[in-house]
Amino acid sequence: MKKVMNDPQNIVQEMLLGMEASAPGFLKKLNGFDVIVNKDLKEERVTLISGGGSGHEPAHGGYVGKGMLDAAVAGPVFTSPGPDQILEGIKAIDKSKGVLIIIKNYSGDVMNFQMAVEMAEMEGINTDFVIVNDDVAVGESSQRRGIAGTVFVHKIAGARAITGASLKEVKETAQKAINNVRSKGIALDPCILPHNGQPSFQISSDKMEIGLGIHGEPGIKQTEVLTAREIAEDLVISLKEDLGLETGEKIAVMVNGLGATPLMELQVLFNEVAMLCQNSGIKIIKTYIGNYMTSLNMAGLSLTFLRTDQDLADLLNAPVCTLSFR
Amino acid sequence: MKKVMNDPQNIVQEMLLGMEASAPGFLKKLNGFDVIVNKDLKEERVTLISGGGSGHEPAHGGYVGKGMLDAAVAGPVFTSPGPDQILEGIKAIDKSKGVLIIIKNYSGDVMNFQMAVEMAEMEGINTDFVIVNDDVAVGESSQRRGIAGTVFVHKIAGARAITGASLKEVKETAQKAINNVRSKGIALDPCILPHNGQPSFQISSDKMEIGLGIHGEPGIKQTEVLTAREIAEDLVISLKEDLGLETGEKIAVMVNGLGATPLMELQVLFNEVAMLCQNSGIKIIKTYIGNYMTSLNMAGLSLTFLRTDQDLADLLNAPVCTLSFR
Amino acid sequence: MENNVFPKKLIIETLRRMKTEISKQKGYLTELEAKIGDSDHGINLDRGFSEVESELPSLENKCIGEILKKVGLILMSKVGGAAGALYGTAFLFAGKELEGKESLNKDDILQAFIKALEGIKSRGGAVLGDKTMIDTLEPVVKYLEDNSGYVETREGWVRITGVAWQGMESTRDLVAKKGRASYLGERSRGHLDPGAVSCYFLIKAMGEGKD
Amino acid sequence: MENNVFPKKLIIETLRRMKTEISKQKGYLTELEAKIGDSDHGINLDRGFSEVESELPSLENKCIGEILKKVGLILMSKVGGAAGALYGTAFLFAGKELEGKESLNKDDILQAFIKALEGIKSRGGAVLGDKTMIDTLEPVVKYLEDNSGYVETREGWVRITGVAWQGMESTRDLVAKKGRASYLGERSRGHLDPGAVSCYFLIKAMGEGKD
Ligand SMILES: Nc1ncnc2c1ncn2[C@@H]1O[C@H](COP(=O)(O)OP(=O)(O)O)[C@@H](O)[C@H]1O
Ligand SMILES: Nc1ncnc2c1ncn2[C@@H]1O[C@H](COP(=O)(O)OP(=O)(O)O)[C@@H](O)[C@H]1O
Ligand SMILES: [Mg+2]
Ligand SMILES: [Mg+2]
Ligand SMILES: [Mg+2]
Ligand SMILES: [Mg+2]
Repeated sequence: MKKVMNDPQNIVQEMLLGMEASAPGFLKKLNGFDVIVNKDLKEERVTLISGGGSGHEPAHGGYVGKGMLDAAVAGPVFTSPGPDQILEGIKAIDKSKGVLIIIKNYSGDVMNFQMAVEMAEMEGINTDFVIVNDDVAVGESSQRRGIAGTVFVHKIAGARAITGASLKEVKETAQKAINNVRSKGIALDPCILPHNGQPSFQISSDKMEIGLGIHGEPGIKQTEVLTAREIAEDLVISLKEDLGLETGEKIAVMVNGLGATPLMELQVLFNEVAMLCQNSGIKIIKTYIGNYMTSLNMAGLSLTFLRTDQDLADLLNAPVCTLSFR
Repeated sequence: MKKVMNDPQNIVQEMLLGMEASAPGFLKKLNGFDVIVNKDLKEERVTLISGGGSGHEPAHGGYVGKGMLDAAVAGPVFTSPGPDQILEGIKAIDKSKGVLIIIKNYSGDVMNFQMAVEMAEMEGINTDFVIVNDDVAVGESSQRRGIAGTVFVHKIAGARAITGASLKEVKETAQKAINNVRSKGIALDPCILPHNGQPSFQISSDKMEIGLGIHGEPGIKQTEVLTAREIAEDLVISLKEDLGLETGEKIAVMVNGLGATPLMELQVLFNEVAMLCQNSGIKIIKTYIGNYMTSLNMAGLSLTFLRTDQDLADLLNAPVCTLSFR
Repeated sequence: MENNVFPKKLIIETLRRMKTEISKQKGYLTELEAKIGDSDHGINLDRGFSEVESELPSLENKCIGEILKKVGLILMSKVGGAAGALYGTAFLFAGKELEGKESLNKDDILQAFIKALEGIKSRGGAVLGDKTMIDTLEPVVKYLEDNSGYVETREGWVRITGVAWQGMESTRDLVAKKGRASYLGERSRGHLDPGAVSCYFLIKAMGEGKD
Repeated sequence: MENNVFPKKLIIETLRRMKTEISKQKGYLTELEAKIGDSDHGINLDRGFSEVESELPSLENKCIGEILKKVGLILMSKVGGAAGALYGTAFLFAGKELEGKESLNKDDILQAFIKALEGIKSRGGAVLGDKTMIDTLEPVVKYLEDNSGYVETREGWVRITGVAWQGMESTRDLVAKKGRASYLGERSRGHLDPGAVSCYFLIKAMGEGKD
């Protein structure tokens, strides 16, 4: 096991302290809690919180800032934070206009965030939540995981929230983004967990996984290593079908690296995606290529399509000031 | 070997096409050449070009855009482009106010870029160049490599160029940045080359390399795997000494991932760096944490310090519009 | 002490044994979950039970109900993930049932088990056969409903542990319907569910205190 | 043809043999460079010489000087890196020396070698003993200055190749002073320099055409 770290027990805390120190102008770590908040939160408005297990950096702390999230709660690596941590985050950003909680669809996250919601309600804080389930690799949609598409939901809901919209409106906007976003991933190699130095799954050197999650778990099927072109075809077809995308429609695209994938490979993949979209008359209005929702040092990527109307496009393009999204 | 790619022969071209497609608003690939240029280059001013072997993404194409580079030339993986490619880039951005060429200090880069300069001069283009040699791991300074600190030089020279300064002034500014920037890196694991699928060097699972370059080459010495704290101490001491940094001085810091290092680890390292700087009374005015100058999928990082006066700080903070720096 | 009464001291010892057992099985649980999940189950539980252990001294003068509720909150907070929410809820529910008690009898224990199962089911929405910790716990609860006296003897616990073991083993051939393993669909078949396994170890650790 | 005249056809054949040899040694060169550099030397040269080979048909009606200059430009453009600049310059310089020639004699060959070495030294600034391709080439040039007639016989080329081999071998114990390996300092000792090795293979390929 090789990692740049001190004691693995403290890795999340030290990461958050490093994050805070790197952006003293606008980020603050809550004392005693693994929560990063937007420190100059002055306006009385609906505020947004998200989070989950760590290991997905820059998610979620990298998305805290004006125009996006107001707080991010960081659990241990790949492990949802407990409700006490989440509650503390909610309390820290509550401006009595309501707090929207953006949850990725994993049993652990959903249970812990919902417990926090219950606790917040008991403390008289007005909250509501949405659950992101963009991963088309998993069949049934109630079971679908939340993966990289979640970042678009953060951005769009965040852009709505600073317009002073009501909790109901911000939630509706977030849900609209969720309804229009789909993702699917592939992995070439597992990640290495800091706590035990073991690969998260076993895979031979000539195989890859299709339809994996972002927690180092294997995918839904294994194949030979495909070419960039074949991968792009598989992913684009899945996303297009699931979204029911038609000629003339507009989308934003994210090619998301899982942590150890050279940007070169992400750009090669995007080149294929762009050609496929052009061939089927789908217009890409904005492109994001990079590490947005990672899985430690997993080798692989995911592709996300967000179908955009003018409203979603404007929200996506609205100004934002965070460490890792713009 | 597992890479998201088609034929390794075409990987650089496909990457550049993907890059162009991802930013149709402001990037263009020169037809028939592996050169990315800022496509709306209207002002008559000094223009900037850099480049080198590929595999360092987002360097260098990610730094093309308003306020930074005007062109980036991409050689094959880890291989300097030939002078013909570089010349084409120079010609594409020449606005007859002079072209400044920013070269990283590697025999291959220096030779090829200098040949291009000679050819450009023969075609009547007014050019000059600077050589970045920020890597303190290598003893003698004329031999020192150019690594992540180069990105600061791009930014600062680019910010000067758009003020309409003369070629001489832009060069002086770039040289000032070079004189004040130092870097040093460590690696935990080698990268895998797309052309042969082999690791770039061998290292056992309990060792790390100190003072490595960005071409997958090994470092100047091997040690046990150190903790983040120990690594930070080694790097900070080297940079401070070499820069002769004193209490009260101000610096910009870059913690640069080499491609396969989780952001989490970069932030943990920065946390240590920030504490060490605080303890010695050095003020960090700006922090960059992420993958800026990579080595394909090498695991490791480099630390860069840029000593800043008001002038350099202003240039660093000046607006910029590129894919990968802001 | 009488054989049919479980004083607080024994409960606290049981919690300590749970921690010891989980620490011992941490690596095994991680390995198991590498096959069908995210490999953190053992690490998470170990973190949580270690915290429980270090908090125990400060809890000793509380009633059993309070102790278990506090254990539930610690697990929720420190284990995190699905297991933290679920085991946390289980202890919380059990604790609520045992409010004010300084010792337990077999009926108390049965009721606590029933509530714990209820908590897990209501929190996670899974049912028997979904390849979760429920597949270990529910058969045990059913068994205790008919044989609550077994908690009073060492031999009884051997039987109870055997039922837990069978429940755990039953998950091997199931396709997961809840939790992370459910994403694997058919690929989840052929592997034990880590939560079902940890639940077996916890029940085993309970029984080992009976002499 | 006379034994002491080298017609253009033979030069072109030699270039083809160089390409074949480099392709064959690509993996070996990569392995060598993995120890002290960035593992691309073999790949780079192979890319360059493959392009040379595919351009050869279009060059056949040019003079030897033009052919070698064009080869130099192709290597510069397609090999890239240090070796592209250096071998490119070497061929360019040699070509300039052979302007207008349709066949070469031993003096032409000697002069071409001298110029090639000059090109490499002026472009890269390295000297003998810096652990570079110069350590192979310079002894060969020195040797030819005294024995230029050796280029006319098969046995002569065996000797020349032997000198190249010794030069190449001399790099094993050197500490690199130029190029990428120089960053390794003392750690570069004990390994052959890949450029010195490729230079040996190119010279070997030249000699193998002589019958
Ligand atoms: N909805 C659920 N109901 C009951 N048990 C569940 C549920 N979801 C997950 N589990 C149990 O939790 C275990 C995984 O726990 P753990 O690895 O700690 O959480 P995570 O899935 O967040 O990584 C599974 O093996 C399973 O037994
Ligand atoms: N300044 C120089 N003078 C002479 N030869 C050099 C010089 N720099 C490098 N070389 C030669 O080039 C070889 C490396 O070539 P190559 O791997 O293609 O280039 P790069 O270093 O750009 O990766 C070295 O082994 C050495 O023989
Ligand atoms: Mg987990
Ligand atoms: Mg190279
Ligand atoms: Mg788990
Ligand atoms: Mg090389």
